Parts: sequence; C-alpha cells; structure tokens
Amino acid sequence: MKVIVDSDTKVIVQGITGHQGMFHTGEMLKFGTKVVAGVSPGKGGQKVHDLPVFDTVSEAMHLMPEATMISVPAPLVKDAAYEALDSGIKVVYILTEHVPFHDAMDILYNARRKGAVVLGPNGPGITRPGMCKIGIMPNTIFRKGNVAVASRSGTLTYEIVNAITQSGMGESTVIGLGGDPVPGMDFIEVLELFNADPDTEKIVLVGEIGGSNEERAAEYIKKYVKKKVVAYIAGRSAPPGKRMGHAGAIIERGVGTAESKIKAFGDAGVDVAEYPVDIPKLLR
Amino acid sequence: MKVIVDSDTKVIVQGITGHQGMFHTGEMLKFGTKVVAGVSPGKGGQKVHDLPVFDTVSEAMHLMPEATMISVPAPLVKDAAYEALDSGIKVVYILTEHVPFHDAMDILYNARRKGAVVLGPNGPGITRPGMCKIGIMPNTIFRKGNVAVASRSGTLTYEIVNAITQSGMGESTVIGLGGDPVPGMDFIEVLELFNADPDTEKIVLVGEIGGSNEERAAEYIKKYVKKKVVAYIAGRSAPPGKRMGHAGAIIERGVGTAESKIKAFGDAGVDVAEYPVDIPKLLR
Amino acid sequence: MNLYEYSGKEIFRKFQIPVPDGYVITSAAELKPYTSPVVVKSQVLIGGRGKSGGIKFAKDQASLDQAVKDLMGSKVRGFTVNKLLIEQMLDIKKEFYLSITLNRSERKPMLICSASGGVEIETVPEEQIFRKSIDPITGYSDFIGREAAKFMKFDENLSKQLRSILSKLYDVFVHYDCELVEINPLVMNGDGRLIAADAKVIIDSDSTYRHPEFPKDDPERTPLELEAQSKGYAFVELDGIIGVIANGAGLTMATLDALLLHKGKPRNFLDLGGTDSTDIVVEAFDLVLKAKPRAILVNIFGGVTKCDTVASGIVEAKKKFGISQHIVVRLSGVRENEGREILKQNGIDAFSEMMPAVEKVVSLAGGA
Amino acid sequence: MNLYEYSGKEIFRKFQIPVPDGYVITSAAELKPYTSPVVVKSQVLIGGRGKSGGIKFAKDQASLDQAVKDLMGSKVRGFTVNKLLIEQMLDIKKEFYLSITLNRSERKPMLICSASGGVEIETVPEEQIFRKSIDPITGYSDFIGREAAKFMKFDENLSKQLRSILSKLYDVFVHYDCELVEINPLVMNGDGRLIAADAKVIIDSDSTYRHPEFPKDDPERTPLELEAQSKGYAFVELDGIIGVIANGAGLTMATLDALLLHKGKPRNFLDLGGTDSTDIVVEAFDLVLKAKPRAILVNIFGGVTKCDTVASGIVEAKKKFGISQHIVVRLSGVRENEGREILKQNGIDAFSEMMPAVEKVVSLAGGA
Repeated sequence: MKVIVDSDTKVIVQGITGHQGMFHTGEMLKFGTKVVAGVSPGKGGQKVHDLPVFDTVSEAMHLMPEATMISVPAPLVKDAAYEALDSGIKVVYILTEHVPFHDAMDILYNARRKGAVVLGPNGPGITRPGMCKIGIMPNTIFRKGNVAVASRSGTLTYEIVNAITQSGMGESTVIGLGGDPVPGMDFIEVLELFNADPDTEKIVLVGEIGGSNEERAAEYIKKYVKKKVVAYIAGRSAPPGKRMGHAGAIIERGVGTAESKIKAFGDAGVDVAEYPVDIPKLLR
Repeated sequence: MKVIVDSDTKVIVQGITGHQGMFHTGEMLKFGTKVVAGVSPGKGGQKVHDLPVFDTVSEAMHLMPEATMISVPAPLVKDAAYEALDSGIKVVYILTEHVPFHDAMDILYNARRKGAVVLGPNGPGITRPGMCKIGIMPNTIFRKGNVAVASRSGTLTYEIVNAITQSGMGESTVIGLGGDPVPGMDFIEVLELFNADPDTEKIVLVGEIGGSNEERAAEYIKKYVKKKVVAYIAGRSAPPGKRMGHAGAIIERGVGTAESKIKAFGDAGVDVAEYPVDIPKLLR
Repeated sequence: MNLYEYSGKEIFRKFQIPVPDGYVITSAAELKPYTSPVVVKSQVLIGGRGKSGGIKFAKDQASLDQAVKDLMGSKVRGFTVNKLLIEQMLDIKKEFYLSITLNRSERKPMLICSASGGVEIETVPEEQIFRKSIDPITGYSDFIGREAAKFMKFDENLSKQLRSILSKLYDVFVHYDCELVEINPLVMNGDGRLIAADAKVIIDSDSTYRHPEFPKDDPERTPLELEAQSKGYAFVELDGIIGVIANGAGLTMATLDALLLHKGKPRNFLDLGGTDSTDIVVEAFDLVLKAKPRAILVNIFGGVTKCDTVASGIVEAKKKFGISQHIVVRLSGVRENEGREILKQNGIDAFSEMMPAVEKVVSLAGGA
Repeated sequence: MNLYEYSGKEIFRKFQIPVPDGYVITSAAELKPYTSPVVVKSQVLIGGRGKSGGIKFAKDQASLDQAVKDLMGSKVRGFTVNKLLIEQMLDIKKEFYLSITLNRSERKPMLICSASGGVEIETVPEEQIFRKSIDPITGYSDFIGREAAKFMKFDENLSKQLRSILSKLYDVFVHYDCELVEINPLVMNGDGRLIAADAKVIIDSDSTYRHPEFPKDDPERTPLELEAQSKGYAFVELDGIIGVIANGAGLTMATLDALLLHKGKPRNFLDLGGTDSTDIVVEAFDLVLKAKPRAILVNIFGGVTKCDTVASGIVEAKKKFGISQHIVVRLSGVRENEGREILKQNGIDAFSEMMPAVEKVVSLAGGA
C-alpha cells in the first residue's frame, strides 16, 4: 500500500545545489529513490548527480514529481513550499530547521487546502525500506519488515530503527514528524496510515516532552488501533521550563510532561521503553 | 436527491432582526423552509416569527442548522460568513449586495477549505419547490417540476421561472448565482449538480454579459451534459465599457460579449432565447 | 473607482514602489522653477494621453511654462485637464508592462507581465504575455516573481527589483481593494533601476467606504449619470428615445435587449433595485425625464419591490412632473393586481407580460 | 524570546492597544518630576513581581524617589533590576485576563480570556476561562470577540473595546511571530476604559531575524548558556556532574534520561546538531569543560554528523584543552568504524552501543 510514498514516487529537491541538498540527493539516489530533478533559482541548466537543475518548480513538473525535499535557508522555506504546492506537489518534506512556526502554520494549512502532506520542518523525513526514502535518515540502518516507526526526533529515530534492525526485525515505514512546535503531521495522522497499511503489523512511537501529541495519540490508539504499539518518550529528566534544543521540548504549565505521556500510553495498553534500545524487546 | 439543500435542511438567518431578514424569514417559513433560529448580535433572547434569536451562531448550533441566510450590511458580511463557517455551517447564502469582491473571494476560498457552498453575494438564493427555499425569490411563481434553472440575475430569474410555471411546466431547483464579480458558485459547479440530479430533466441557464462563465459552461455542456439545456443572455444591447448595474456586466477587452456567449452556447447545442419569455418554447 | 495617475503614484510611493520625483499643480502659479528636464502630464482618466497630446516634455523654463499653458484647462480626448503632474524626465532604456487584476473566470487575482510595455497590453502578441493566477489565500509569494522574471528574461539584478515591486503591487491590490493595479510602462532607467512611469489603480466601487481618502471623481460619467449615482441608482445614459425604468440589473438589461430587438431605441438603463418605496420610483422618473425621452417603459417583476408601490410611485410622479410622454407599464409578481388597480383608477393600463409592453412602447415612441 | 514589559507596551502603543502613560528609566537621574500618582515597576522577565516587592506605588515626590532608590539595582526573584517603568497609576475597577498563544495540539493560535484577571491564569477555575481556537488562515474575526465578550458578560461598550483590543492583539501575535501575547491584567479603569496594565510578549526564537529591533536579552539563561547560545549550540546547564555531548535533541534527551535512570547526574544538555565539522566538536568540549564536569559522555549516532569527524574533534579537543576528566565515547552509524579507528590510535576506546557507555561513565564519575 502507498503510505505517503511508494516505489513509484518521483521526487524533486528544492535547494539541490546547496551542501545539504546535494549530499542528501546523492544518498537518496543510492537508496533507490526516484529523484528526477533539482530546483535552485538562478542555477537552472546545471546538473547535480546527473539530474537536471531548474530555476523554478513549474519547469520540473513535466517530469511528474509528486514529492519535494526542501533544503533551503529557513527564511526561504515558506516561499519554496508555496511554490511546490502551487505546482501541484502533494508531499512536501522540509529538511530545514529553525523555520518560524508561524510560517510552518501557513504552510500546513495551505497544504491541507490543496490535499498535500507536509513532513517536517526540522525532521528526518520518510523512509520506506525497499521503496523510497525522502529525507536524511542514514541508508544503512534499515531492513524491510513489518514495524512502522513514527518519531518526533531525528537521531533518536536512527537509534531505535538501528536497534530494531539489529534485533532481526525490519521496518515497513519510518516517519520523522519533526521536532518543531507545528509539525506537518502528528501521531494521530500517522497512526491512521499505519493502521490501514497491511504491510505494518507493529508500531513504534518515539515521543518527547512538550505538547499533547502523545496523550492524544494514546486516546486514538485506545479507540481505533488493534495493532501492537510500543513507545519511547525522551525528556524524562528535563527540568520544567528549560528548553532542551527543540522548541518542542518545553514543559509548561504541567502539560506535556514525560509522566503524563507515559501514563496516557500505559492507559492505552502501549508499553513504554525505559531506554531506546529496549524497543525491540517490547516489540516481541 | 439533495441539491445543496433538501426538505430536511435546517436554516438560520444572520441579521434576522433587520428589515430584510425579518421579512424574508417570514416568506421562507410560509414556503415551508425549516428556519430554526435567527442570529443578531446584541439581540439575543428576542423572538422573530416565534423563532429564537441568538447573539452568536455558535449558540444556535444545538438546533443543528446546516445553512444560513446572511442579511447584514455589506461591511459585516465577511465576519458573519466566517462565523457561520467556523461553526460548521455548510451552505452560506449571502443576500447582501455591494459586498467588496475581495471579501467575497476570502469567503469563497475559506468556504471551500471547509467543504461549504456559498450562494451569492447579491443573488436571490436557492429554491427547491416543495422542499426548501433559502433566499428572496417570490414564493408564488414556482411549481414543482423537472426544469432546473441557474441564473446570474435576480428579477430576470423570476421572469423566466414565472414563464416556465405559466407554460404548465415546473421547476426542480432554481439557483441564483448572484450578479457580483466573485459569485460563490459558477455555472459549471451548478451544472454538475443538475446533471447528477435524477429529478432534473431540463436545464435553463440565465446568463449576462461580462466574464466568461457562460463560455466555460458551454464547453462543459458539450463534454458532460446529456440533458436538454437552453439559455438566455441579458445585455445584448449594452454598449461596451458601460456599467449596467451589476459590476458583473462590464464588457471589457472584447471578452464576455453577448455575441461570444451566444456563439459558445450555439456550438454546444444550447438554444438561446431572444426574449426571456421564449424559454418555455425552447424547453418543449 | 478610477484613481488619477498622481493618486496612484502617491500610493506607490507609500508602498515603496519606485516612481519618478514629481508634484501636482492645479494652476500655473503652483509651478516650481525649472531645474532639470521634466514631463508634464495631463491628469485625465483616459488612456492614450501621449498620442492625444496630453503629455509634453520640457527641457528649459520656457518650454515648461509653455507646456503648462498649453495643457492646463485643455481637453484631452474630451476630458478637461484640471491637474498636471510635473515629473522628473526618465532616461528610458526599456519599457515593460505589469498588472494585477481579478480573473473573473477563476475568481482569483491574476498577474500579467510583459517585456513589451508602453503600449496597450491588448495589442501585445499573446506569446509575449506572462499570466499567472495568484491564490488569494497565500497571496503573492516570491516564486511568482521568479517565474515572471524568467519569462521576461531578466537578469538577477532586474529580477530582484521586479520581485520587490510585484510584492508591493500585490499589497496595494489587496490593501486598496483593487479591481486593477497597472504599471504601464514600468521603465528601466539609464541607471538600471526599474521605475513605475505610470500608475493605474481602480478600486472596487463596493469598497470605497474603506478608502474614504479618495474623492469619488468619475469623469467617464455624464452629469446625469453622476446625479443618479449620487442618489444610489444604477443609471446609464444611452442614445435612444425610450426611457426605461425596471427592477433588477438582469431584467433591466433584458428590457433594453427586447426594445432593441423590436427596433426600439432605449434612452437609458435604470435599475430601481430592491428597495420598496414610492419615493424611489418618483426620483427615478425625475432622472429619466431629465434625459427627455419620447416615451417611458416601466417594467417590473415584483419581488422585494412590490407592484403596488411602483404603481403609486408612477401616479405620484405623473402628478408631480406633469408628464406629457406616453408611459407604458408592465407589472407582474408580488401585489400585481393591487398595482394594476391603482394605475387603472388613474387612467393607466398596465400589461402583465413584458413583450406586449415592449411592442407598445416602441410603436408609441415612433422612429428615431 | 521574552520581551520586557516596556517593550511589549511599546508594541501595544504602536498597534493602538490602550496602555497607561509611562516611561522607562535606567537610573534615578532620568526620573521626571512627580505630577500625579504612579506605579514603579521593575523590568525583569519573571512573573509575580508584585508579590516579590518589585512593584511600588508613589503618591508624592518623596515616595517616588524612595521607590526608585529601593528598586533600581535590587534583585527581584533573583533577577537584577536595571530598568524601571514609571507609569500613571490606574483607577482599577476590575481586572481581566487576555492572551493569544499557539495551541500545539491543534496547531492553531488560541485565544484565552477570563473575567478573573490579575492572577496567574493556571489558578483560575476552568469554567471561568474562555478558550477559542483561531483559524490561522482567516485569522481573528469580530465574531470571536463577540463570543468572548458574551462569555465575560460584557456590555456593548466593554465588548466593543474588547473586540478592538483583541483584533490588534492578534495583529501583534502575527506581525511579531509570537509564541504568546498576554495582557494580565487587562484593567477596567475608573473612566470605563479597558487598559493593558501589563504586557507579556514572547517572540518565537526562530523568528528573531525578522525582528532585529529587539535585543536578544534572556536573563533566564546562565552566562555559560548565553555563551553557548551565541555560538549556536542548544545548551542547558543542569546540576549534576557528568558532561554530555550528543547529536540531536531527542538523542541528547534520551542520553540524559538514561544517565538519570542509572543514578548518573548530567551536568548539561548539549546538542551538537546536524553540522559536520571538527571545530564544532572542539568548541562543544570547550563549553562542557567550562561547566567543570567530573566525566564526559559523548553519544553520537552518525547521520549528517559523521562519526569520524566527531572522533577527530575529540582527539583535537583532548590535545588542545589537556582534558583530565574521563571521556566515554559511543559511536554508531555513518563512518562508525573510521571514527573508532581514529580514537583507538589516540588511546580512546569507543562503545558502539549507548547503554554500556552510559553505565561506564556513571561508574567513572562516581557519586555526587
């Protein structure tokens, strides 16, 4: 089943001539992703990894891309996303960090109007082993399997995916939501997809302190999800009111604490791992 | 079939305590429309035609209205429409004339986001004989039948509906699009509904000069509509560049002339009446 | 509502769209001493001022004085010149076209650009015109300007200037509720800067209450039309002989159309609108009578406007103005019988159908 | 980024939200002569100033002088007072609460109002709080204010004032990319006017580049945190003994969590981020060393940040700073073997799994 992307998904990279854009385009190509073109204003006519580079997204549309990876400086992200949406791109992955959340809100709500999905900002993207990777997850940690992972964190995702793969299991889909206050998708939206995907048998949620994404996911799981779900929550040790890198990881007003999330998951029958590496044990 | 509304559609009136709102609420009730409440800020607790009046739309939502008639001064229309949309109203009819078209654009695009339909501004509304009337069309001119009418004009609609009824035929649905530059629906959107409605056998389009609504409708009819369609175009005699009451009726740059519209309809096999009263003849 | 060039340029200046330095005068006395070459531009709300001699160039004090003398109070394509814009002369290297307007088919704003500016856009070949619909919710975004700049083959320097102008032009379009904002020509000056050499701004007439700073000055209308407008009527003078009063723009247009198809020549378009008051009817007659028609046709389909109200208004107007012309009345719809009764008591027969009334008035008015 | 009350009020004034007349001083010398009763408010970025004695009232010159003398340079809940806001005293009849903030669950702005203002909103009973999500595309619209006014049982006069303030407060929220705009209390003055007696404005720290007019002044951070911030690190000081360097906020948090569960006490949070440069690593060590930890744990899952780069950085830092503390390293992911080889050549063993590394560093650091 198609979960946001599949092996036919064609991808462009906005900001392909930048350091990050160029590197990760190469990695995606190695993974097998059908990257078809790059876009870099003023750089039209160049080639990157043998791919054509265009000045505008609309010039790339004859190659029928469905998805874009946006890797441009934060102040330019909103325009790049609007450009992709205007051209009819349906999956907008934003690699860039430090995107103002008001911009992220504008992008998200306008994407919804146009029936498009936003991944990120400030997340590692989506990986479907054997099919398609859009984003920056390391290629080597995956094995095709039946565990789906959704995560609010980047490196922690790799840690957990690696542990799953090392344990002999494998992944159907791994989605990084992004660590910002206004991510393009939340756990519930991802759970809907995983729940409907016949290739997914077990689900891992990697949450962190701040917000009530996990608490609401727990409610949803209780009602709708029959598949096995396990979780990890980062930030148990974070002192209240301190920022821990992600704007997402602020504990305020007693909401969104690790305790509240762990309790909500517990009530929904979701085992919560003490350590990231314990996830495979819980999945068995 | 439900065509925007049916006999179960519950309606509120925003601006019910105004002269127009009050009068037309009475007329709608006489027609059999299920008007369930009125909204007039600051007038909550009053009664109009025995209906409760609320200060806000949200207070009326327990009565489960699906549709609203907005009859408030032009500068307040956008807020009233946003209020209705925010509460989940799915049919927004705007009686008011002289609504700035930038406001009409905002209303239309936000209604679309929320899966709602806009009728008007500055139109007579929708009438489904025997089921429901939302708007200001005279009650007496209708007879239930199988002719659907869509019109860009108010009184001209009455003239033509009257002629149809007088001729012994009757109407399934009559929709006034409104005469403003940015109406909530165009002919194509209405044709889709009429085309799918099993109770509609014949279709009348009442157009006027300006814009290319009729030309595009003709293209659509050629491709998709098997039902008999006839038309009337007002403004054959209008001198170019002159405004004839409706902002919609400006002929500019050789587009949107009566000739262009009549020709387009002719090419699509749609008979165009010379006089409004000729419509019934063409329908036979 | 059309704004004069100088008003449009004031707006542009406020929104930081580059315009030439300049000032407006309403008499020769306000002219400042000559310092450098200037353009003297007649402020009239009509295109083609240049070709009609409404724009003059001055390279010294004498030619400036002469230009002002020639233009102030003159007529340009029928419009009297009451104001002149005195503007620094540009060193024009190239002329472009820019506008944002409502695309009524898509119900969205549309950007139109061309590298062929300085002429009427209608005369520019289609393939030289860049058109781009703008999503009204997201509005202008930089990529739109990049696409335009690419189409116009602009280098990065020009592209940057263009995008800055477009972004502000869209702000003007939204902020002032515009039907149209147009820069034609947008000039590339000798120093490489893009400058708006002209400014056309049309504000949606339904939005003028939000922009009270601009006078409602519409010289394209006749005095009678202006009078009607000030009284709230949709009224247009035509060159025929049959006065027309009807309700609803569509029905009024249909009435004119029917007259024309019967070789009748309408003198005017007058839409009574949806108000229900005899005064409105009496005032409508006053307007139509001022246009001196040979006969008058009243065509009413009663709805919000009720037939008996109109009938009373007709009777009152007839008495008040001692109307000598034939009045042919058609009444149908709400309170039709009551209306017809009122007219009958005053010796007026009313038709219930439109076509016989049209035929009657044409025969009564006679040939043009 | 938290703004001081006086900055927030400057913004309010600019957006025409009523605030009391007042001025800021940074020394007693700037004090203007007493004319009418005033409030002297310590400008510190912490709540509860009133209870902590940071706000004083003055009804004559002597008490004003005394208040300024007492407050300037004093400490309010640990924060030094360098600025005072001298403000006209209000005739408070009633206090309300207003704020707009991001509702992270709905990913929409949310309006929060209460007729019980002047206290921390967390202490107000739920049923006295009005909450309304605002559609970020349509933004604030008058009906939202009408609903709020109805909830607060405002009469038409107060409702009108409230709606005007809310509309402008939303403009502030959007224009300044706010996480929070809060007025607590919003005061009904003796003359019936609503006035913002306080102003709390927090700007999204990712948006400060759009608002360069505000100094990045964050006294809630320690000097070391400020140094780290200026260098671009996400760094938080904690009260333990184990220095931590990891990559990614989630993994860094997970590292702290794992330490804690093993009775290890982290001294800091430091996220290397996704950059791939040895300098970044060396600088990170510099920061962590300044916090004087007993041992240092480096936990890297290589992705964008490659393991060999980190390894080289560790070696360089060790040489540069002559680090005496134990360094425990965990390397996994991209270029893991290369990284481990580099460390080995320099006498450092690296773990490939996180948990053994955590256990090792806890045992090396010893009890607190």
